[in-house]
Amino acid sequence: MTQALIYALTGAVLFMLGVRATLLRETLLPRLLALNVCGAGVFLIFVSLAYRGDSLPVDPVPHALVLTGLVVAISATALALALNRRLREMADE
Amino acid sequence: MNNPLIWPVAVPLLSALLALLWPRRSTWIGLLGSALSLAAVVLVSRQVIESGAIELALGGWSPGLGIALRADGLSVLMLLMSTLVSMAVAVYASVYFSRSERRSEFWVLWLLLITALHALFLSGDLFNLYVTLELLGLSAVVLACLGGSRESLQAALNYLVLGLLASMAFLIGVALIYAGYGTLDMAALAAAIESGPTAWVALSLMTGGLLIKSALFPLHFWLPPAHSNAPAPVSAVLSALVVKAAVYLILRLWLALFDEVVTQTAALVLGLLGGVAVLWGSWVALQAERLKLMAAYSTVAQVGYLFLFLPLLAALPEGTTRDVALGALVLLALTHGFAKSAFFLAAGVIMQRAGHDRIAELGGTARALPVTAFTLALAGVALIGLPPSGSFLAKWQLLSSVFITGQWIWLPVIAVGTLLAGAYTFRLLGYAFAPGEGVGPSLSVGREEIPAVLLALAATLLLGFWASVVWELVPISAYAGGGG
Amino acid sequence: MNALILMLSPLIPLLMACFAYRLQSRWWLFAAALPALYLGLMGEQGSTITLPWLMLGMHLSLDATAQQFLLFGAMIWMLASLYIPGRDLLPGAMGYRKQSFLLAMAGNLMLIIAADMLTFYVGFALMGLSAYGLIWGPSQRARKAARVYLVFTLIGELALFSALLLLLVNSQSLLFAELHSESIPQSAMALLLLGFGIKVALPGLHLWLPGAYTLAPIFGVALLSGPMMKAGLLGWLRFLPFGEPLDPLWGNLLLLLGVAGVVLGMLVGMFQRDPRSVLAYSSISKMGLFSALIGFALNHPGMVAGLLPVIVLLALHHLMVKPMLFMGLDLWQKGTAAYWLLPALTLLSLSLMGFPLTGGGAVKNLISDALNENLAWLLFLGGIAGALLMSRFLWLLWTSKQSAEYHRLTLSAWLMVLPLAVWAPFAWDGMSVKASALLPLLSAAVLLLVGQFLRRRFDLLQQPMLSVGNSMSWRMPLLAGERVKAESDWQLVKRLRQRYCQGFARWQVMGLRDSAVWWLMLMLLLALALRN
Amino acid sequence: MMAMSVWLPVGILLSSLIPGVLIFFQPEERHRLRTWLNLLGALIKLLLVGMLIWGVFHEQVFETRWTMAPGLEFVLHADALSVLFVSLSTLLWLVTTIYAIGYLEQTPHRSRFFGFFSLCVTATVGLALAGNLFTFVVFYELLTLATYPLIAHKGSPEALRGARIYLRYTLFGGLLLMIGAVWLHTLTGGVEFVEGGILQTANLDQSTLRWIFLLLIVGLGVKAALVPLHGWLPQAMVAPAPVSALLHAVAVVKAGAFGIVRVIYDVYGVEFAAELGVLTLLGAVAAITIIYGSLKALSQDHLKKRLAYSTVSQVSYIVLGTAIVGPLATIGGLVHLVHQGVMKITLFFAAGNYAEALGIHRVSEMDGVGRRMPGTTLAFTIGALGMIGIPPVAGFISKWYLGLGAVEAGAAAWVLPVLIASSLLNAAYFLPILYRAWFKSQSAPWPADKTAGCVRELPDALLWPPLTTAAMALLIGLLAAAPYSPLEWAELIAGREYRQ
Repeated sequence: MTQALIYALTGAVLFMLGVRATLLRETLLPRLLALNVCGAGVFLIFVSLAYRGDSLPVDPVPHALVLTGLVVAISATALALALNRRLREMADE
Repeated sequence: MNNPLIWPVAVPLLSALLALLWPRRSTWIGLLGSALSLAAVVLVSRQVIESGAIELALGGWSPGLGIALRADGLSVLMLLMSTLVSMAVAVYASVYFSRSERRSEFWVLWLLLITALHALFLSGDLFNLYVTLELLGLSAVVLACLGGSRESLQAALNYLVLGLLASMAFLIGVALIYAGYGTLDMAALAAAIESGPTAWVALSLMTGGLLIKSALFPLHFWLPPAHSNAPAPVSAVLSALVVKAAVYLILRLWLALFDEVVTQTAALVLGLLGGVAVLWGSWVALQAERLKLMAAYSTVAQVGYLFLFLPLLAALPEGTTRDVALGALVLLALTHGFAKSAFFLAAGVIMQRAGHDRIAELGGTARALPVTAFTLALAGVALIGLPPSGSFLAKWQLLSSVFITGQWIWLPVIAVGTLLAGAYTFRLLGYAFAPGEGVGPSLSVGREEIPAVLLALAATLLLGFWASVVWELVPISAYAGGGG
Repeated sequence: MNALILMLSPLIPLLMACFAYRLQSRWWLFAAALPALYLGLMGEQGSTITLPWLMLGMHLSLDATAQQFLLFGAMIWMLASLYIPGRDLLPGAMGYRKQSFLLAMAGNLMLIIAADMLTFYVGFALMGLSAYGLIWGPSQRARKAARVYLVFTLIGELALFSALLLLLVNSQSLLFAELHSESIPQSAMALLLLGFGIKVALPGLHLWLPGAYTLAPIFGVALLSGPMMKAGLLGWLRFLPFGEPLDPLWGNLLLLLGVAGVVLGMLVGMFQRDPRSVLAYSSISKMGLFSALIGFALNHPGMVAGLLPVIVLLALHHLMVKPMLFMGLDLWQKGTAAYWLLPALTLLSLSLMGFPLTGGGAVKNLISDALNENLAWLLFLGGIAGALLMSRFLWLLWTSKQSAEYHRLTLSAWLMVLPLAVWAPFAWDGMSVKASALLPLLSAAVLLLVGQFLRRRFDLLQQPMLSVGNSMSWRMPLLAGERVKAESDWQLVKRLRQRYCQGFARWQVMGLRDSAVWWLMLMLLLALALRN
Repeated sequence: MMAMSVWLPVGILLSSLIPGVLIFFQPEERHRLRTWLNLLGALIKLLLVGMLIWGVFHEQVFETRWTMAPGLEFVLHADALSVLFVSLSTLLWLVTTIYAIGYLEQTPHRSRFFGFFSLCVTATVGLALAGNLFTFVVFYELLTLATYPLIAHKGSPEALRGARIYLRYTLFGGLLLMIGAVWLHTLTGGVEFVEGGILQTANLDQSTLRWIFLLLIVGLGVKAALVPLHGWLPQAMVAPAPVSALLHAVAVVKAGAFGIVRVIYDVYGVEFAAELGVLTLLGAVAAITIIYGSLKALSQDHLKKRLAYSTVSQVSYIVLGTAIVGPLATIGGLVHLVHQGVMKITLFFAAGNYAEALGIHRVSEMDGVGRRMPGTTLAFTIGALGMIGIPPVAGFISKWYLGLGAVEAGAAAWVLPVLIASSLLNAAYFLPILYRAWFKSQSAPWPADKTAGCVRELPDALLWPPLTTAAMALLIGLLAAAPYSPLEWAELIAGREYRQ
């Protein structure tokens, strides 16, 4: 069992936990958190994919992908939070 | 620049930036941007028709490293639909949002949405697909909350969360593919992918994500609230184009990339879900009390039809009959795109005039808004699948495939679905043509009514009589693996 | 020229019918039959005209039979036109008499000169349906009678229609001349008997007749009993395969029905109170005789050549006399001082019953010659029936009331035609007189005496028990919404039997108390005259 | 000449389509322009159809092809059978348009009405000219769509209800037709209408062909109002009189019957269909429909309902004619297609006139109407007599050939009784009407006397159409054997169908 595989499996587990929580939680905030956990799992998998053995340099492509993915995840989360705030404001009014 | 492939993406993107910088002129920028991207798409289409699939490696990096854009028959058709529909909707929106303070926000997001769509249809790389999918989802969500009501915000939020989840699933599929084959370039993958655990796990994850986005029963629950609460132009694009983007991706994956992996059983499962979607969506649409809700459920049903094709395509041998069926699928998607956007725009006109869209109170629409009523009727014709609409031809070919493959179970589904579609359409028309005062006094034809009727005419006449273009284009494929 | 007139003879009344709402003079109606009269008198036999473009191709031709029918028919049509009441000629009159009259005339003339089945059928249908307007009257009963007539006529038309189709496919030609009759389908035969049997009122198919004859206006009855009824007979003559070997069933059937008709007409007719309905039953009886003769002719191909012309003659005679009787009756019932009409009517009656020295007698001689000793019993029976009915008729006439109207024109015209009606057949037969012809008449007289005796003896009820109209009632489920319930023929028979069971004694025979003596005297006188 | 042969069928379609579309966008008050557009279109169509008749008679080929999808061609092709139906539609459209202009004077939504009216005729003519089953299905559905607003035109609850029922039936029928058509298309790779049929040589599984036949006939039978698929027709009589007239005489009902003729003669081939044994069943259904329709008509007091049931009965004569194998029965069925149209349109015009002038909707209100409205009643009388089959009106010719065909084919034993019973029933429900109209005197005040004090019984636009069609019914019966008569044309068709 290689290190990379462990990382990948951990990523997969995180992903599944995230999915479960996203689908089952009622309120938005936990769901958003779960989604981010999900994303972390996926990124973990990507990062573990970059490993090509000790002798070779790591594959740069997955890293690039993860970076892009992170940007997307952050902006999406921000949007969701903004929306949530707006909803609360409306509820208060 | 003799390769026009960049323009359909670049033009709306640049316009979006421009609109952001110059909000007071955003309407004109939006319209101009839509028109120019239409021109760009036409340019691309001409080249594809003349010389087959074309490819562009952005920044000079070869595919595999850089970002590849590819256009083949399927992408060109989708591009054409999206750009034509968005052009018409833009004209409508210019009236709809003319006095709204959110005008400039709308146009920026709108142009971003078009950018995302075009990039998605042209992308030749799995990861780029993910990015465009996210971009599309995010801009769509923001557009959907422009209505500002509580319901629309709630629905948009749900839409966002589910969309993110779907993208995650898609992304993990991408990761698996990269792990298995070391490349994300679709042309390379089309040749490389073989049946195996990696492939099928990846495919099922990606498909699962896309099924959410394409709102296939039973994952459709987010769609009706989101689509029915958005502002009319947004609903039109959401139902007509955004959903189609996900379906397009499924087609690409199933037919071009994973054609070796796809099994008959898997296709049958999706087909069955599609069948249930047809029946359920139509049934709920028949019960709907609000016009836009009805339209949204009708979208659920129509997406179901598209999935009915999958088991048939899987069973058909590669060759002409399969290409015919695939063309029918695309034609159905296109017709639905035009018809549904027309339908939503007409609903928007009615809502603005009457202040509500309760079906039972629409009496007098035909007298007060004859053109809009006519639009609803034409769009309804296309939704039912009556001639001369494109969906009639598509349904004909669908039935034909059913008979060829001997998969008789789809026959009652199609039959009942058609009858139900007829029922909900004519229920609506019955109210619309009944006498009444629900809509207010008669006025002359407004500018906002024209785009809708043109879209509806495109769905019924253009796609009916010039549908053979679809079948000419569909076999032009950029991917060696299959007919897509 | 002849061909043109051939075409014109139905066409003129047809065209006139289209403009009838403008024609207010009866002389237009009178003149409508002139071309037919011309053809009957001076038409060139064998002239034909073919109109291939008309419907499915129409052929008209004038043969000997047609010419005779035209001659006598036209006379009756013309005479009848004078009997149309003046109020029916006014614009806006109820019942559309003018139109019906002209259309029926056109149909009648067309079927007479038809040379093919379709033309005949068209004429027959036109005549039969238009006659509705000749029967219809404002009273409830007349309307009912007209309706019953129409139902029967429609059934007849349809039967004929089917027969035509069968014949046409069988022979592949519409022309009578090419009607290959040796293989005529059985079904076609049955349909022909049914189709024309309604028009000639075979027993069972006669239910329309008494009502129509008693309730229609007089000119309508005259036409129904004359030219129209004979059209059915002509139909048989044209369609049936005489001289060909045929299943004897059909001939026997016709013979049987004919005899039944003779008897039925006699028995029921004797119990009528209304002179018109006596005449009606006399028609049934007479047509029974015709049918029986035709049945006989069907089964004896060898005798056809002699028999048919005589049957035609008999038909023509009846065609003249019966309408004359009806019209004379009308005159009688309307004339104040026209007692001298009685002898004239008597003369007609005598002619009808075949009394020697009358036309009827002459035809009877011809028939018994042609029959060649066959069927003597039938002639005898027919003679008795005729005599009894006519005496009943005369008796009723004698005892009936007269009103005060008087119309010179109709009377004089009637008188002008009278001799022709009575003696016309002498053109074919000389003044031969046979004693045997008297036999039925004498028998009838004896019967009458016996009846009188019985009546005196058993002191019968005085009031007559049957009134006309009983026999015509008919439930018609077909004409929904306007249903009528009344006595049918069958009910009449039941009631008769009831009475019969109560005792023969209760029969009230004809009331010829005095005329029986009168009759006997006449017989004796004639017997004396003939002894030389 | 080449271009001509391609453009003529299209021109015939466009001559009603273009006015129809233009009329849609005319404001209500432009009455005169609308009238001119309508009449111009009708006259141009008449002219073009005249050219078509001449050409087809001389065996010229008129054909337009347009590929809509792989294997699916939109074909307009004029053969003798098309011409029969096209000329009927064109002629009666002209008359009905005039009538409708008079009938709808001063009512709302006229632009919409005439627009759909023209579309309806376009669809009908398209049906007639359809050169393959696919094109036929296209126009069959279009007809459904174009007729629905016409039936619902009044907008009253009854009208909407009638239209809804109509739609329910026809969409169902259209669907079955489409399924059958696709199935057959899949098996044969294209279903062109060819005189004599295409299937006898195709060597296909017979039981499959039977199933397909059933689907097609049920699909078509809905419009042809075969029992038990007739339920919509009596409900659809809520439509305005010109619509009912066109519906019953030309457009919808005939489209179904015409389709059955097409399927049997030009797809299956009548001999092959007989071999499959499907014609016996069809004949039985037609016979039942004939009798059932007449029986139902008998008990209707509502005049238009009575006429509607009469249509149910009469249209099945056409089906009966096609179900009997033999040229004569074919002629009878085909010629009835025209004859029934002309006679029934007369009856509906007259019914419309009664309603329009005096507010009469029921038979029981018709006492003495013949004196008040002699022209209308004369037309009605001719139509009714023709329906019964009284010579020399056109209906007689149909019955004559049907009967002959039955005798020729050895089917007399069941066809003749059906014909006779139906004629008697026809008489039983039509003659009482004539009796009331002509022979009875007015028994109650007219329900709504709108022409009181007028010199003429009705305006010309209402009076002349029924009189014209009545005269036509009389003339095509009288001149049945003349050249270019419907009968001659039916014989021409039968000759070509049985040429093999």
